[in-house]
Amino acid sequence: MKKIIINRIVMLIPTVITIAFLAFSIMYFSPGNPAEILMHYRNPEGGTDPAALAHYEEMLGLDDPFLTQFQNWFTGIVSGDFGESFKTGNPVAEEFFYRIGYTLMLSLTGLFFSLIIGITLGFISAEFKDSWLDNLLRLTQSIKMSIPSFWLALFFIYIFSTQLRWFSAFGYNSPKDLILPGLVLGLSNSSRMVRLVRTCILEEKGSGYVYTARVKGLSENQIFFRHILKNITLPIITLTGVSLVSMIGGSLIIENIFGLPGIGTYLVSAIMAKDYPVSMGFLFAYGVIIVFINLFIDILYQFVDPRVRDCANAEI
Amino acid sequence: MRKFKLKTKKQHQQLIWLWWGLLALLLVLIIFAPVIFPESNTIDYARQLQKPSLQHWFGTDEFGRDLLSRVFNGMRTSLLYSLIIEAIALGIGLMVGLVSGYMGGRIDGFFSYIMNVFQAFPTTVAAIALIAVLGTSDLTLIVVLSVMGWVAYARIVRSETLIFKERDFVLGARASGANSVYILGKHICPNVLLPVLPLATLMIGHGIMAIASLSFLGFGVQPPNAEIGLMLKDSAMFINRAPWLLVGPGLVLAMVVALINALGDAIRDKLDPQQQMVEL
Amino acid sequence: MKKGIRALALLVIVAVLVTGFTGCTGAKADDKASAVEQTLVVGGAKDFKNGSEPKTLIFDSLMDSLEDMSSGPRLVTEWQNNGDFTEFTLKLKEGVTFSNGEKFTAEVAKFNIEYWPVYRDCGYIKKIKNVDIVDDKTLKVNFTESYGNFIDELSKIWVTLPTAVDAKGNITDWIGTGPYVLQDYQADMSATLIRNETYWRTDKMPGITKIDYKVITDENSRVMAVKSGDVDVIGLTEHYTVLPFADVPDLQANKDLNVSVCEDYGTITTYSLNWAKGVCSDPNVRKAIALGIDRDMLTSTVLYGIPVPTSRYVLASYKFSQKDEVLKYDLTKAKAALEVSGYKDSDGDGIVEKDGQKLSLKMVVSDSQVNRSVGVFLQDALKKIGIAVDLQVLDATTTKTTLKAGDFDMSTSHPWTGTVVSYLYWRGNSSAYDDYGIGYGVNEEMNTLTEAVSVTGDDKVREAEFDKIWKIQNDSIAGVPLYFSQRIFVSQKNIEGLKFCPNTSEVDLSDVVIK
Amino acid sequence: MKTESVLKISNLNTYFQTPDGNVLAVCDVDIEIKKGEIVGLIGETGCGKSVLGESVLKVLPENAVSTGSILFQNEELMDLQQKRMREIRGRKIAVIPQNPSEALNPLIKNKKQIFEAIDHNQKQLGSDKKKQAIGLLKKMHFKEPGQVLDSYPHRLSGGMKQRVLAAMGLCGNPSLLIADEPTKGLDAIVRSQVIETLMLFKENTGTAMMLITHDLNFAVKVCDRIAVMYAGELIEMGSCSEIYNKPIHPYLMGLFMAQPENGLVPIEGTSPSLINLPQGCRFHERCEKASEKCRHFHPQMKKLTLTHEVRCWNP
Repeated sequence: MKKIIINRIVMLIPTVITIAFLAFSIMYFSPGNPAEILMHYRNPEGGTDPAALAHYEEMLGLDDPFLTQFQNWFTGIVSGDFGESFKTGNPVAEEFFYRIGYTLMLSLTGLFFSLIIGITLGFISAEFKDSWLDNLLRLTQSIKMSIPSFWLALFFIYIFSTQLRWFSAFGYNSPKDLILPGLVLGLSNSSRMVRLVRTCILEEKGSGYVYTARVKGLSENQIFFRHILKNITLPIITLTGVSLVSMIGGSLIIENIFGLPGIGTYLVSAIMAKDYPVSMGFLFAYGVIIVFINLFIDILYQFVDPRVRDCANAEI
Repeated sequence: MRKFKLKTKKQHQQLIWLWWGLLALLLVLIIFAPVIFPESNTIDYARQLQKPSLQHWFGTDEFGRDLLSRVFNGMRTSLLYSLIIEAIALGIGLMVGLVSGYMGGRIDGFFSYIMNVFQAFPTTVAAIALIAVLGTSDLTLIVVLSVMGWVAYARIVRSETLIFKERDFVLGARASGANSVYILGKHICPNVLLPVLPLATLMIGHGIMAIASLSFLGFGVQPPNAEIGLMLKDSAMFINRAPWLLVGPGLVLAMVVALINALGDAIRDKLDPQQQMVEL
Repeated sequence: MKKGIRALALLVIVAVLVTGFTGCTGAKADDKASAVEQTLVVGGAKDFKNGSEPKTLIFDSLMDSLEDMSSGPRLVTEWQNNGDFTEFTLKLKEGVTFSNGEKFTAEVAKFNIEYWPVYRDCGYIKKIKNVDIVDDKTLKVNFTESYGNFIDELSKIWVTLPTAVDAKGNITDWIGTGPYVLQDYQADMSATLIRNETYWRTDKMPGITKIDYKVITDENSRVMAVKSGDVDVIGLTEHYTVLPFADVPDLQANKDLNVSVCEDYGTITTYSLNWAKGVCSDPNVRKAIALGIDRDMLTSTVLYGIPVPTSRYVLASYKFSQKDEVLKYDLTKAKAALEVSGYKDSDGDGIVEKDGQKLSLKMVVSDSQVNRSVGVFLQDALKKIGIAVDLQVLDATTTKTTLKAGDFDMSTSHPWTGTVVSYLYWRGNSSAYDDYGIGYGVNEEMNTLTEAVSVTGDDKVREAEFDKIWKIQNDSIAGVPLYFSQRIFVSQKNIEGLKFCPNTSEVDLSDVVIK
Repeated sequence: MKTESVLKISNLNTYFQTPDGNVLAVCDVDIEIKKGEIVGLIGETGCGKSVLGESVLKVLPENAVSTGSILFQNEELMDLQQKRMREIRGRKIAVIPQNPSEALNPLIKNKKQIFEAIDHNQKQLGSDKKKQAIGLLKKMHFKEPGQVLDSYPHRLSGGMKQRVLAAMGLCGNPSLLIADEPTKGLDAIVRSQVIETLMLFKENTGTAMMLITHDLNFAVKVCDRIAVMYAGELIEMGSCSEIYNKPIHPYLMGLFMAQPENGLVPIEGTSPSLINLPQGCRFHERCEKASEKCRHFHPQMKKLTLTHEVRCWNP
C-alpha cells in the first residue's frame, strides 16, 4: 500500500512542475515591469529614478532569461522559499500558511453542509420516489443549481445578517462566522450531491445484491443500513473529492463577499495589486492543493473498495 | 398501499410544454431586448431606487433606470458571450478530442496530460489570473473562458472517438484507404457531435454563470455594458437601502439557466433512452 | 411505516451532527462576550497596520496639527528658526518613554526626522543638510536652502524606535509613546489595544481602557455592524468617507445611533483633466467641462444630498485657501466655451464636432460604488453640453498604470489636501503623469510661485503667493473640483466625546466616555 | 397417491403502474408445485416469468400490484404482512437469484453475507456461525471454505458465487427453492456446474423447486414438470416428457425449432407489448396456424391429459 502511494506521488512530479511553469508564465507575461511595481510599493512617492529601478531589476533578476528566472523561482519553491510579497514584504509562504487554514475551514464547512443536505435530501427523494415531495425536491435542486453562489450569499446576508441578525455579515471573529459562508458554499454544491444520492440509492435498490438480501429475508432497514449505505459511499467519495475541489475554487468568491481572510481574498487583491510573488505562489499552491486532493481521493477509494485495492496491489 | 397518484403521460407532457413555452418567451425577451426594452439606459433621477411597481417590475436603480429593462439587456450580453465562448471551446475541444482519441499513443498521452494540468486549476481562479495578464475587457473574458472551457468537451469527444474508431464503418473506410482527416471529418465527427450536444447545452448555462461571477468580482464585463453580475454588484451596494434590487436580476438569471439546463437534460434523455428505462 | 422510521433515524443523526457542530462553534463565540469595562469596539476599513490612521493611537507625532492646519507643540515643545529658514532649533519633551521602557531621546528624534520623510511625503527631505544633536533635548536642523514649511511637516512624523523599522519603511515593532499599546494583532482581521497607563500627555489620558479594532472591508457590512451594535463606531479610523452616502439618511433617522458629519476638515473630490495632451489640451474644452457640471444636481441625486457641492480646490476654512468660487455651473457659458474653440453640433446627434471629429473623452474611473455612480452622472451631464464620454471603470492598480501612462482625458484624481504647501511640492506643481492623473503644475509661473512659497515662512507672503496660484488654477483648470466629501462617523448613542482631528490621519480618543 | 402441494398459485395477476399505462406482467396464472417436485417455468425475456417468482416472494417494486391467491404450505401469502413474509423468505423459501456476478454485495466479505442469512434464521454466537457457514459451504462442495469466507465476492468465479448463494439458501429449512435464471449468460461448463449445484441443493434439503429459465434444454434435463409462459400467461404445461415429446402450442414448437440442435430457426416477429395486448390469442400475430378465431377470441387453458394443458384454439 505504501509503495502505491509513493509511486503515485512520484508520478505527480511532472504535473506539479507544469503547474509551476504555468503559474510562473502567467505572471511573467503579465504587462508591467515588476521592478517598477516593487519600487512603487517600497517607496510610494519616490518617482522614477532610473538608478533605483536598475537596482530593483537586478535584485529581481529580471535580466536573466525566462527559463533561468523560472528555475530560480522553482528551486526557491522546492526549498520552501516562495519569495516576498511586493506589497507587505512578508514571506509569501508565511502569508499562505496563515490564510490556507481559513480557506480549508470554509471548504470543509461547505463540504459538511453539502454532505448533510445531499445525503438527507437525496435519501428522502429516493425513498419517496415520484411523490410530490420528490418532485418538489428535484425541482428545487435544479433551480438551486442555476443560482450563482454570490447571489445566494447576498440573499443570505440580507436574511440572516441584515434582517435576523443571527450572523455577522463580514469578517472572521469566531468559528460561528463560517456557518453562513459555509452554508452558501454547501448549498450551491449540494445539488449534484442530492441528485447523485438519489440516483445511487435507486440504482442500488434495483441491484442484484439488494434482491439477494431481500429474498434472504432481511428487512428494508437492514438492507439500507448494511448494504445500500456502504455501496453509495463510493460514488459519494468521488463526488466529495470533486466538490472539495470546486469548493476551494468557489471559496474565492465567497471569501470575498464574506470578507474571510482566506487565500482567495488575498489572491484577488494580490492580482489586482500586481503583487507578482504572491500571485504566482498562490496560483501554484491552488494547483498543487487540487492535485493532492485528487490523489487523496484516489487513495481513499482504494481503502473502501476491495476490487480497486486488489487491482492496485496487482499492479506492483 | 398506493400513497400517490402517478401523473399521466398527458399531464406530464403538458408540464413539459409549459417549460419550453417559458424558455421560448424568455429567449424572445432576451434576444429582442433592445427593441422591447429600449429605455434601459435612460437616466431619470426623479425615480431613484424605487420599489417594484407596475411600471417597473423589478424597481429602479440609483439612476432611476428601469431594472427589468436592464436585466434583459444584460442577459442578452451574457447569452451572446456564453454562446461565443461555448462555440470556441467546443471547436478546440472537438479538435483536441478527435485527434487525441483517433491518433492515440504519444499524442493522446500528451493531450491527456495537458487536460489533467488544466483541470488542476479551479476555473474562477485561473480565469482571474489570466484576465490579470491580458487586461480586463470583454474580449479577454471571452478568450479566457473559452481557454478554460475546452477540456470538458475534449474529454467526452475523446472517449466517443475511441468508441467510434473501432466501429465497422470506420474500419471499412480505413481499409479502403481513406486518409485520417477524411475519416475524422466525414465519419467520426458527425457521430461524436451528437453525444456532445447535451453537454454543450448545459455549458451555455455554466458560461452565463461564470460570466456573472467574474463580472461580480470586477474581472468580467465592463460597466458601460449592462450585465447581470455587474448589476448585482451594484445592487449589493444598496443591500441596506434597497434590497429588492437583488431579486430581479437573480431571478431571471436563475430561470434562464435552469431552463437551459432542463433543455440539456431533455436532449440527453432523447439521445440516451436507456437512462429513462432505469426509472421504470 | 418502516420507511418513515428510517427517514426519522437518518434525520436524527443529521440533526445531532448539525447541533454538535453549531454547538461547539457557538460555545466559542460566547467566550468573546465577556467584556472588559470601557471597551470601545471600532470597525475599521483596513488592516490595522496598513491604514495610516490606526497607528496614531500607538505613536506620537513630533508636532500637533491645529484646526487651521498650522502647528502646535507635541514631542517638540519649542522651535525657532534663524530668519531665513535655513536652520531650525527644536526643543524636545523630556521624560517621555516608549511603552517598553526605552527613553525618547535626541538620537531617537534625529533618526525619525531623517528616516521617515521619504515615506511620509515630506518635502524637506530635498533640502535638508544635516541634523545635529546639541544636547539631550535639543536638535539643530540645517538646510541647504530656505525651507519655511519644515515645522508644519513635522506633524507627519510619527515617532518610532530606531530599532523598530526595517529598510523599506515598514514598522517591525509596534512600540510607541502614544496613548495605547498594541496587545494583539491578527492580519486583516483584528487588533486589540490597551491603554498606556504611563502616557506622558496626562491631559490627553484616554478614558477608554481597551480598544477592539475589527477589520470590516466591505462598506455595507460596516453599516450593518454598527446598526446591529456589533461595533461601537465606524468611520473614525479612515481619512475618507467609508460608508455609502445612500445609507446616511437612514442612519441619521436611527434613534440608537449618532451620525457625525465633519464639516470642518476634509478633502474636495476633484477629477483630473489631461491638460498636456489629447482633446483636453484645449483650455476651452476644460472650461466647458468645469462649467458644464451641475454639482447641486450631482450631490442631491447620486450622492443623496450628503456631500456639499463646491467648485473650490480646498475648503474655505483652511489656511491659504482661495477666496471665491469661480467655476460654478453655467450651461450657456460651457456651451459658449466649446463654440469658441470651433466645436459645433452639425449633424444634430447632440455631440459637437470639429473638423469632422466628434468630441469624445476617455474617462478613467477607479472602481468604487461612488466613483461609478459619479462617472455615470458625469457621462450623462457632459452629453448635455455635447461631449461624448467613454467611461472606463478600472480596478485601482490598472487605473494607476493607465493614468501614469497618460492614457486618459479625464479621471478620478487626488484632491488638494489641507496642507496645501506640502501638496504643492508633491503634485501641486508637478506637470508629470502619476498614479492620480496629471499634476497641477500647468505653467512656468507655478514653478516660481512654489519656490517663493517654500523659501518664506511668512504666512502673509505665502497667502499673497497662493492667491496667484489659485488664479492660475481657476484659469487653466487642470482639475475639476466637484464636491466636498465629508468624513462621517457613526457611533452608538451611549458613546460621547468622539471627534475628528484637524490632522486627517490622527485618531484622538482622549475625551471618549461610554455611558 | 396424492402428494402434498407446497405452492399453489391460482388466478394470479400482477401489473405495473407506469406513466404510459399498466404493464400486465402476469395474467391469470394457475400453477401448483408438489413436494419434492421440480417445476420449470419457461419463456423468453420479458414474458413475466421472473415477475411470477417475485410475486410469490412479494418482493415486487413499489409500482406493482398483484391479485389472486398464492397458497404456500396452506398459508395464504397474499394476506401476509411484510414482517411475516420475511420469516418465510430465507427460511422456508430459498432463492438462487439470477446473475450471480451481481447478486453478492461487492463491498462486503462473503463471511458477513452468509452470516446475515444464518442470523436471519437463528441468532447464534460468532464461532457457531462460522462453523455453520463452513458446514454449509462444504455441503456445496467448496474445498477451502475458510478462504472463501474471508475473501470478497470479486475473488470468486460465477459458479462459485452461485454456490455461495445456494449455501445461503440452505441455512434455513426450505421447502421450496426458486432459482431465477440460474444458467443465464453462463458457458457450457459452468452450466453443468449449475445443474450439480441444484442437485446438491435438492440432495441436502429435498425441497420442491421452481426453476425459472429461458433455456429449454436445461429445463428438460432437470425438471419434472414444465410450464411455458408467453406474454404474461401460461400457454402450455405438462410433464417433462409431454412437453419434450409432444409440444402442442405453436410457440413451444417454435422454441424447440430455435434450439441449436434443430437448426436455430427463430420465431418470426416479436412478443406483444404488455401494455397494449392484442385481441384474441396473444401469439396470433406470430402464429402460422392463426385462424380468424385466434384473432378475435382469447383461448382458455384446455386439459389434454391429466397433466398436460394448453392454451390454443388449434391443438
